[in-house]
Amino acid sequence: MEFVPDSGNTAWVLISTALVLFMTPGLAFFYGGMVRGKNVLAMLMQNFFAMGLIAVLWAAIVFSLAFGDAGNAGFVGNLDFAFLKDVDLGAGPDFFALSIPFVLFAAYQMTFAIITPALITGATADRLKFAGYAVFIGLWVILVYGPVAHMVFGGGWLSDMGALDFAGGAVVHINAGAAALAVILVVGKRRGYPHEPMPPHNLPFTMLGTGMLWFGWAGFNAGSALAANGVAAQALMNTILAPAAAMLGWLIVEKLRSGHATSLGAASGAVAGMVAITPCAGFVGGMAPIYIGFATGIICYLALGLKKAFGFDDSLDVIAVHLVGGLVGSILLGFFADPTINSLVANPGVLITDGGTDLLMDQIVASAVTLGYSFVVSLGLAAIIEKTIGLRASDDQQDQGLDLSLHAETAYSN
Amino acid sequence: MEFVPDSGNTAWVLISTALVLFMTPGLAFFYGGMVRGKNVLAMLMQNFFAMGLIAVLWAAIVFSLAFGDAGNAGFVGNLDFAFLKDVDLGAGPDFFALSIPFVLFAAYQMTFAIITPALITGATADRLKFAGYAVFIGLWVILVYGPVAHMVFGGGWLSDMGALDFAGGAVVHINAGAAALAVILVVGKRRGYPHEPMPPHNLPFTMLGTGMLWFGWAGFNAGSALAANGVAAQALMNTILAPAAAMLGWLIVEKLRSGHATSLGAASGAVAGMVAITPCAGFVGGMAPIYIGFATGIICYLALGLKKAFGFDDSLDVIAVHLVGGLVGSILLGFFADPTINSLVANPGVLITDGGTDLLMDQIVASAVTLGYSFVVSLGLAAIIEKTIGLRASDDQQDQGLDLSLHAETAYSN
Amino acid sequence: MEFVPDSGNTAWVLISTALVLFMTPGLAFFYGGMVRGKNVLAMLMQNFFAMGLIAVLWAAIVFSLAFGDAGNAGFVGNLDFAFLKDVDLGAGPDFFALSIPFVLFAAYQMTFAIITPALITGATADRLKFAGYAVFIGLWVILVYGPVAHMVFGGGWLSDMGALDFAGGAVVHINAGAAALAVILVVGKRRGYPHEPMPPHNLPFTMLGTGMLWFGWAGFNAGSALAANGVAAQALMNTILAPAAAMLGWLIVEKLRSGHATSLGAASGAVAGMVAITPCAGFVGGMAPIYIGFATGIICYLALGLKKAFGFDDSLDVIAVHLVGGLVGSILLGFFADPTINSLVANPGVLITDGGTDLLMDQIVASAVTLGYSFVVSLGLAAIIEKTIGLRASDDQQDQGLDLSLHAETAYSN
Amino acid sequence: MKLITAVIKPFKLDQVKEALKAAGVQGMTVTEVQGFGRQSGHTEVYRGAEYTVEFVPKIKLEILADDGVVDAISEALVGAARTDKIGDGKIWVTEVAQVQRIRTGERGGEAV
Amino acid sequence: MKLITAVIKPFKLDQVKEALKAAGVQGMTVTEVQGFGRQSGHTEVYRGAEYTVEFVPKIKLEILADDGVVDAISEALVGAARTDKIGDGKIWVTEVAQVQRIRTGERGGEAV
Amino acid sequence: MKLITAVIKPFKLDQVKEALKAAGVQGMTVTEVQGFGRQSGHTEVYRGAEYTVEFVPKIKLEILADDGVVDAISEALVGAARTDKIGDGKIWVTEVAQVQRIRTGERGGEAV
Ligand SMILES: Nc1ncnc2c1ncn2[C@@H]1O[C@H](COP(=O)(O)OP(=O)(O)O)[C@@H](O)[C@H]1O
Ligand SMILES: Nc1ncnc2c1ncn2[C@@H]1O[C@H](COP(=O)(O)OP(=O)(O)O)[C@@H](O)[C@H]1O
Ligand SMILES: Nc1ncnc2c1ncn2[C@@H]1O[C@H](COP(=O)(O)OP(=O)(O)O)[C@@H](O)[C@H]1O
Repeated sequence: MEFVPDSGNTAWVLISTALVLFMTPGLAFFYGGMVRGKNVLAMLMQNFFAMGLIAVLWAAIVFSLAFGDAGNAGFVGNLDFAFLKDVDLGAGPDFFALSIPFVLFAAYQMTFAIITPALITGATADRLKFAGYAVFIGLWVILVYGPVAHMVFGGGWLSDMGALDFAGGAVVHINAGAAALAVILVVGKRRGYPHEPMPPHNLPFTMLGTGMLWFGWAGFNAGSALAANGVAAQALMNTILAPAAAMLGWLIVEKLRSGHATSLGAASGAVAGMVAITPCAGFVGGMAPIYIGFATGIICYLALGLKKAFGFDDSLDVIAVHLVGGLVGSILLGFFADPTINSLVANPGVLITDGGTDLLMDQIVASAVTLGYSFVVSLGLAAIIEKTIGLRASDDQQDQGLDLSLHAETAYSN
Repeated sequence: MEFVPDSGNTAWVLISTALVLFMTPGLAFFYGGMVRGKNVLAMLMQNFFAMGLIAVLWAAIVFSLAFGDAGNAGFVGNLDFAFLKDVDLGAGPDFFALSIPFVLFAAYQMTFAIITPALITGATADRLKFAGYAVFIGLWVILVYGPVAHMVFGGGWLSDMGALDFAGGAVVHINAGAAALAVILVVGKRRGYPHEPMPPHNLPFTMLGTGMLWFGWAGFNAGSALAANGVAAQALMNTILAPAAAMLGWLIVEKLRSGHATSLGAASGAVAGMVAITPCAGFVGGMAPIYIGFATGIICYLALGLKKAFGFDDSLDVIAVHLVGGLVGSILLGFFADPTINSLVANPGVLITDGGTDLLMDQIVASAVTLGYSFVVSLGLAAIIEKTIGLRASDDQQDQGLDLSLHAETAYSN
Repeated sequence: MEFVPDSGNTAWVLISTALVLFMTPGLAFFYGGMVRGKNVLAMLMQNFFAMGLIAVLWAAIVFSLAFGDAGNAGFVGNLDFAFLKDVDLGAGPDFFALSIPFVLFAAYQMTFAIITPALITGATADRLKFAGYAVFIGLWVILVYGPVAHMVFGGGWLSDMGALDFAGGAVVHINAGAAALAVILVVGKRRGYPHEPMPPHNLPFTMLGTGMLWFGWAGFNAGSALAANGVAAQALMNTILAPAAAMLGWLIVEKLRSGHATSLGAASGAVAGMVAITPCAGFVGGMAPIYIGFATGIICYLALGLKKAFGFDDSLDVIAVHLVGGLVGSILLGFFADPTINSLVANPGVLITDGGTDLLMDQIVASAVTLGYSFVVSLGLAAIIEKTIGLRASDDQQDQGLDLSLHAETAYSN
Repeated sequence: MKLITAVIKPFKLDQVKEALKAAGVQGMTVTEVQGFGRQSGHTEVYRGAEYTVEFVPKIKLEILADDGVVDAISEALVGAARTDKIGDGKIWVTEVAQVQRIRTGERGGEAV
Repeated sequence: MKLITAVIKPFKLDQVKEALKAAGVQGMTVTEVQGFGRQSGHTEVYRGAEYTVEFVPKIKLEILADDGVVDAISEALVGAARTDKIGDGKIWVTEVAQVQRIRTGERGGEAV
Repeated sequence: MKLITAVIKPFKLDQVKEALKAAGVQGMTVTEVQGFGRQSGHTEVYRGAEYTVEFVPKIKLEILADDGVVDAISEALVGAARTDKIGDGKIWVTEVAQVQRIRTGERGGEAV
């Protein structure tokens, strides 16, 4: 093997892979703190299980679906890399122009595939059967995640068209958010919702999860440069500034509307900011992340009202935070994308020197396609599973708590 | 842009930035575990909010105050970099001699500015109004942190004079500790202190925070080399050895004085050791970190008695751990600084070959200036805020708990 | 100093050191969640204290015992590096062929020495005197860890013979597991075991610990390449795939045998997979980690039955997870070691092209020697300590809880 | 003056509270408890070891009430707490010699 | 023999305990409870959703006492627990038929 | 109908439960409480500050029982809970006016 990877770039992607892997436990705690104590293990379990199942499926087939036949401007990859064939210590296909080992690229991308279905668990909290959930995310990552990742990250038609997505605003957040919406339409509301109060059982866990997510997001966004260079540096700066500004935006509206600035609000605003900056991270600079973040904080807070307006039960606000946040970021990228930050920006954003609306249009198309594709397939998938092996936990199981009824465990004891 | 950053150094500062960012949640848990359950969210909120507010202020103005006009041997920077103007992917001003993108340097330094005011929250635990706190840290980071960082890190007069501070013994710890002392003089004691027992509500959280802090401190200290080189390596070694020895020192005295070695003692000793090694990390070698750490563990334990002696209520011992720990480290550096470890050591420490007292004198001056400046400005600031919008929570708010009375939340539920 | 370390490799080993350091708090929570609430601080304390004590002993003597006179094909090193003499910013002895500073190598290896005795605490949970524990691990790391590390990592006779151990399947896991077995034979069962139910007091903590361990294990395994290269990349990939597959294996058998897939099962399976892949991480590729992981999940689950069969009280299943997991990994390496992944594989594994049983034999010998040596010395050490200063906590101390009786603290309050 | 004590299923607390308010109850005191009874405990599994847990989480309510309203309150409570499944709990009444409101010192019926 | 039960505000526990000790009480049993009553609950806010929580944390004290000292104890307790703000709680007394110290088997007044 | 209440040491719960089952008890309600009494509290140390904690964790049992079996139950309980060390706790009995099973509406002896 003659390929000698760049040690600095490799070091950065190695640790970024570990960081993104660490986000799934972070998400588990972010969500786990918000559910009731009788369901916390079920929530943690769903997230950790995604690490087990998706990793194996990724090696078997999904990596190949996403990144096989890269650059084909099509809808899905092929099976060339199935079972990790040729996923070795070399540079991989020229398309990726890697300075790191191809096997590392595969590992890094795997961590994205793991967390994406895990994001859905916040919407469906407190009412999913474990077996149905396992089957759902297994099929989903093959039928939805693989193709969407290919279209955007693998040189498929959306990226070929010109849409930009630095680290997964569409692939991860719009995608998971749309799926979440579909699944909750199938499984219905939590037993007792909305009349029974269901306060978070351990908000410090949610804050802990927020800290872990923010930390891991450094690898998620800045790692997506696949190199330890200026773009990565800018992406990291943005990944601090946007969540910070989003936290402020969220807290200000919250204070004005409900009279209090809450810790859950601070956490939620920050996460919304992380979501929104994801597609933009390596493409915008200067004060743009602050504008994007601040707008996101306000918009996502207001989007909380959607679930009341439309009458669905999105337990932990995945729609407001991930779907809306992902859309806000993907579309604002059309305003702020800046070629002086990243030469991959072919069409500068509306507000940038020499900018126009070309990119904005591409962003809207890519967002809509992702949303629509994910929603439709997820809806079908969830409906079939609900009809067959069952996806919604029974009333008795929900009353007793999923931890005991599904997993024969209790979270806390003396 | 012709500047090509060193990918290895950039990788190390990227992850170091993430590590230091992760320290603020770590600190939140370190402190949050020690307060009563009715105030834990207020504590977490203060820390997380610092991430939101300070990041935005840093971009707007504080980075420029600290690092503008670098090397001017003066008191404060200028506004050249305000709103991140010229904070780009290039190498930045020659003064810094960076091998990493300037924007990364700005992001890295930002994480220090975030955690410094957050350190204060331990002293004022259980009795601050959130609004007053927010205003206080916002002004403090501009009026105190910016100038102090400039004087020491930005080529201001203290560094020009010859004082050394590898990663913030003065800028971060003495600075925050002095401010903490000032604020508690203004806000007074917690309601019920000292007659009412106020045991920590969740010591495992405190241990968790300790683990997160130690982990993050690798980036704090070794990252301050701004390169992945021998100095960084030595700094990391020291950042493990000094806290380890400080833990042992603390536990031994604790066992002798109170009959027990406690887990909170282990955690406190370790953190005190992290504090003390901060100014020294890249300047000392061999067994010096163990001597420094061991002395710190003993001295900081004994410094716990200060609050009884002087009758102030430093809720979570910020004075004993950060102010005293920072002073011990800054001054012991005058004994152990070693030019064979780092060529920036112009005047070797007292105990080192060819050593003298020059550096020791500089260290004493820098420590005193930092302490005095921070204390005086903080005192004025806190007093004004207390008189105007209010800084101390009312007795009723303290009785009910800050979580509910200020943030309309409760941390734990079923 | 002319040696210029490779910045990328140095960056990777710097962060890997921090990652492995972070594993000990992770382990503390993994274990701490499983004990009863009255003993959780004692558990956390034992783990954190290992960070304090072992770090100092490492600097004083153990590093030198392990890595002094490297390559001597013998049983133990020498005292050349005692008190960190010559452990400097240079490249160290030629034997190591380092591209990173020698002091960083010493720091990195230190974190392994810290966690190894800490692993034992899971077996002995809820019944160790703190003083006896402290003396035990102090002597153990000198008498057992140092020699075993030398034999395998330091160019001692086991590595000279041809045995492979990428990141410590024998040195860390078999070694700690064998010691755990010895100590529990000396201290006996927990008071009340097995008739009194002792459910985990906080399973979310165990899940948190699992997440921290998995994250840290990236540094443990991939860091052991001591470079940011293809081998590190493959090791990281394997460190995700094997635990994932092990989680699935464990959960499937668990579901079949007890009717439920539990969150503790998911966590346990994942950790077992991390253990088993440790010796193999940089030596196997393709789907091998999945096969190894899956087999480990099943075997370690079945190994839970050992403690009932043999009537010992291994509180948190250190034997089943670390001893058995370490053995499974070390031996399966004899089947899957692949020279196309790593040129250090002189004798390919049984199932690999041109493979044979040479390596397998070496692996069996190395495992047996480690197991036997560790068990025998640990047994003697524990017995002497039990007879002299006492190792087992009294019945009253166990009834009251170790937190209060040994450390004068309670974990939770209001 | 009587003290009505009831042990009910936790997820029934909200409904019971509403029913009691409707029945004129103005105050009560609630405790989390563990019940042991005919309702068979559940099995918990930890690393392959199965524990039978005979104690089930329950909520205990205590309501001070004037003698005259005890029956009405009991009925309201029973009506709301009932699921007809084993483990619904008990309700019992004890005599109270004296009751006082701490804030005002009022005694007897005035105090509740 | 009587059982004095009181529900008080949590932050008053220490003062009450001291007052009771001063009044000669040598033992008591304390439970964390949730109270519902005239004291209006508070509002909690989670992601913009406001919940009214009608249950307020309280502390329940149980004190076994000889008939002769019940009044003195009650008075001491009421004195210490009182803040004159709504929600101070209740104190009530019930008759105890029999009491025994487990350690010694002593009964009646000897047992408390 | 009587209510037997006992405060015991937590680590005795399992043994006591078995003894009560052996004595024919079919149900009970258990609460975690803090006891204050002759058993001296312990010292806790936080950063060099020593607190004396006078409250000790205890378990409270409540058992509704027919008058005829009260003595047998009490004896079984005391026998199992006793360690002969200070702090073993108390057991006391109060009269119950009425008891009902929520699930069936059964009253009196049938209900327990
Ligand atoms: N003899 C008793 N004394 C006190 N509490 C009891 C008694 N029997 C049952 N309980 C309480 O009532 C709860 C329900 O009782 P159980 O026998 O399970 O069902 P049911 O009330 O439907 O017959 C128990 O969990 C326990 O809390
Ligand atoms: N009828 C009742 N039965 C049992 N407990 C009661 C009753 N009324 C009030 N309480 C308890 O007393 C507490 C205080 O009562 P509340 O009506 O709020 O104020 P106050 O005692 O000042 O009138 C309640 O939180 C509840 O715990
Ligand atoms: N007068 C009392 N009223 C209510 N509970 C009491 C009383 N005295 C003791 N207790 C309870 O009994 C427990 C044990 O009492 P203590 O005096 O410590 O020991 P002993 O029962 O062995 O004399 C206490 O912790 C408390 O819960």
